[in-house]
Amino acid sequence: MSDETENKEESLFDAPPIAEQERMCEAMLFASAEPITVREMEARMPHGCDAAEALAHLRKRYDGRGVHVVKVGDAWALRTASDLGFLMQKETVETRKLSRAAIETLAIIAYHQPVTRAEIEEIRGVSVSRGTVDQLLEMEWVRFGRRKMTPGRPVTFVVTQTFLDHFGLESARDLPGLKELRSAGLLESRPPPGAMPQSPEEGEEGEDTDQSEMFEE
Amino acid sequence: MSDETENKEESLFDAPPIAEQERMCEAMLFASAEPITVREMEARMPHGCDAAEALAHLRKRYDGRGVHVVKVGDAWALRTASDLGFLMQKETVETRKLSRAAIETLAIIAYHQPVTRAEIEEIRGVSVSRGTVDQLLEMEWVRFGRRKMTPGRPVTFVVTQTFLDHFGLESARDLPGLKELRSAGLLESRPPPGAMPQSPEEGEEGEDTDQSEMFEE
Amino acid sequence: MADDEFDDNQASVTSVADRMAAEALIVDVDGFEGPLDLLLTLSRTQKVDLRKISVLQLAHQYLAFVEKAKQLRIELAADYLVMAAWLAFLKSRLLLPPDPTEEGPSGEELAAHLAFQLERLQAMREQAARLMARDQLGRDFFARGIPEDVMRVKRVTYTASLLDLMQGYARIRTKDEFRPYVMDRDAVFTLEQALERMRPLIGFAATWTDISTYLPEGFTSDPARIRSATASTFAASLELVKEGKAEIRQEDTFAPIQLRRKD
Repeated sequence: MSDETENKEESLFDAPPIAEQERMCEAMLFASAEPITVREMEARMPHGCDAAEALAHLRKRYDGRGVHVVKVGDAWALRTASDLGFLMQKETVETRKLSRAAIETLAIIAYHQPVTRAEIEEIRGVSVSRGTVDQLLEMEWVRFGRRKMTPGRPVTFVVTQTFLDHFGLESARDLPGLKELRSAGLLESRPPPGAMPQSPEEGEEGEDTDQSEMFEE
Repeated sequence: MSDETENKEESLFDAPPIAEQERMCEAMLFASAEPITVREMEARMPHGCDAAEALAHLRKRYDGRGVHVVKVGDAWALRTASDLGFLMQKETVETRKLSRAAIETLAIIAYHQPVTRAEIEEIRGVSVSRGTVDQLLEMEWVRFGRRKMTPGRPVTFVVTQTFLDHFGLESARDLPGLKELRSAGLLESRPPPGAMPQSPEEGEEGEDTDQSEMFEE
Repeated sequence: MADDEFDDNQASVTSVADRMAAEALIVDVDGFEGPLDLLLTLSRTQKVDLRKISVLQLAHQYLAFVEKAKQLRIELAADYLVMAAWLAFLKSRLLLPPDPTEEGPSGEELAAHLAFQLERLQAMREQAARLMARDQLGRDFFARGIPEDVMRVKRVTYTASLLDLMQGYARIRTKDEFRPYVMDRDAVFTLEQALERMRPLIGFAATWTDISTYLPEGFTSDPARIRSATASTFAASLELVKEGKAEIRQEDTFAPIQLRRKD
């Protein structure tokens, strides 16, 4: 510990060596069932620690092991390797069966987010029943996004970190087939021919986050 | 059990290599909700595995790490290293449900910000106790906004970024309006047909964004 | 050919298998998630890429389906019928030579949009299936089984969910909508008050008396108070009539309303 201290004379308490920081991140991730953000980890660690770097080391260390370091949105978690799922029958939790409507609605929210109820209905060609969205909200797989800057300012839905965690996705950009769908134009919201184009309200420019922006960060 | 000893070499499927067995033990110890015995591990692992040996390897691997393989009675478990206990402090927090008065006050601030104490009282129909607002201020869910340009120049309250983070909102405007609450089934009772939503208060012009206007339907 | 199974010409339904497939569709009408879903299912019989689908043929199949459902006296939901009407319109546009004077999108544009909608729905459906086929938390991979959120309580924090917040707000606002003006109570003369006032008075009303004379003191000058007292006095009068204690009459529209004791 002492060898690191020399060159940083200003700080009274230097950050612990990176190997030690790695141990800390490891312990925190092990202790929690939920993903933890880098910010939260650093808030708990001694002053001056770099959790992101420690995590990068840790992730490498767990490469190929029975447990993996995974990124979930802007948080991190430990999860068992999925090829070992067969050992965990005892731990398997019976998840609530989702209806076909709920699954489709979920996929539409994930791929088209932020998306309004009206847009979901337009894509599915049927009205979205109240219970469907409620169920997804209750499971914390979707949440409210920002309002669309279109007439009526409808609320939008986006997927959550819990959703990403559940499906082992690092971010919504990692959804399978996203690029293909986009290049095929299937993620566009195309008004029916002859319909009045729904122009965003004036004076709100810059506030509207459209889908592509959402995935870019 | 008996055939295992007799025809070990004849076995069609050999036990996986010890490194693989180690991975398996690691995953089981990680995911299990309680300590597991060697026997239980072997019962879950492929035929011919030696959990005791795999554990010995695993134990060595975790030597000096942030997490240890420990023996609990005659079972095994993973535990965070005791010198890192200080990192778990943040999780030693008791959370309680906010009182109804506080939730209602908070809701009014969120939906009507910037809003004065008198306005909150008018909407709730009861006086707001000092403790309620203090609590919300202390939680950093609300803060003082700009003074109202009305007689007495009363202070106003607005919600904070901490509030938005907690509720997973990008802005207070993304809160669903009454009509949307109703269609989401969050309102039990329906108003008589033709009932008008309350109109936003007047008096403040200029660049001040009047929150209530967002919720007009 | 599978394409023909919904042909208007019933004779073209050849094999038993085809007929069964057709009937399965009909019987299964409850299983469809709306007209677009039904169209997507019908489109599979064309066995081509959705981009190359014949919308005309599809419209034809859909209309035949609706026709058959009618024959079997299956009630179709309104949106199925709306779609049928739209497809019939589309069909005519596609079949007739375009009228240059006519406004609006061409049949081809409408058809292309429908094909786009079908393709998009199909794509989302495939993605949904791919999503659900992914390794899932709690099924294929697992979180920590013994989270250590341990020990001594250091600090009490208060929390609330978004649902609490929204329901709290809803509670206040609905209450609000039902009881419009609490603070105006002093200008209100309630039905109960009016009844209480009139019960003893009615015994003396042997002759027809204008009900406005029953307005209480202090409710005869301010318009808001007059309005409230008049309404409650009138309601109380009706109540007394209902109880058989009084009779009520009005000579003409907007004429004074009169009350007298019933013996």
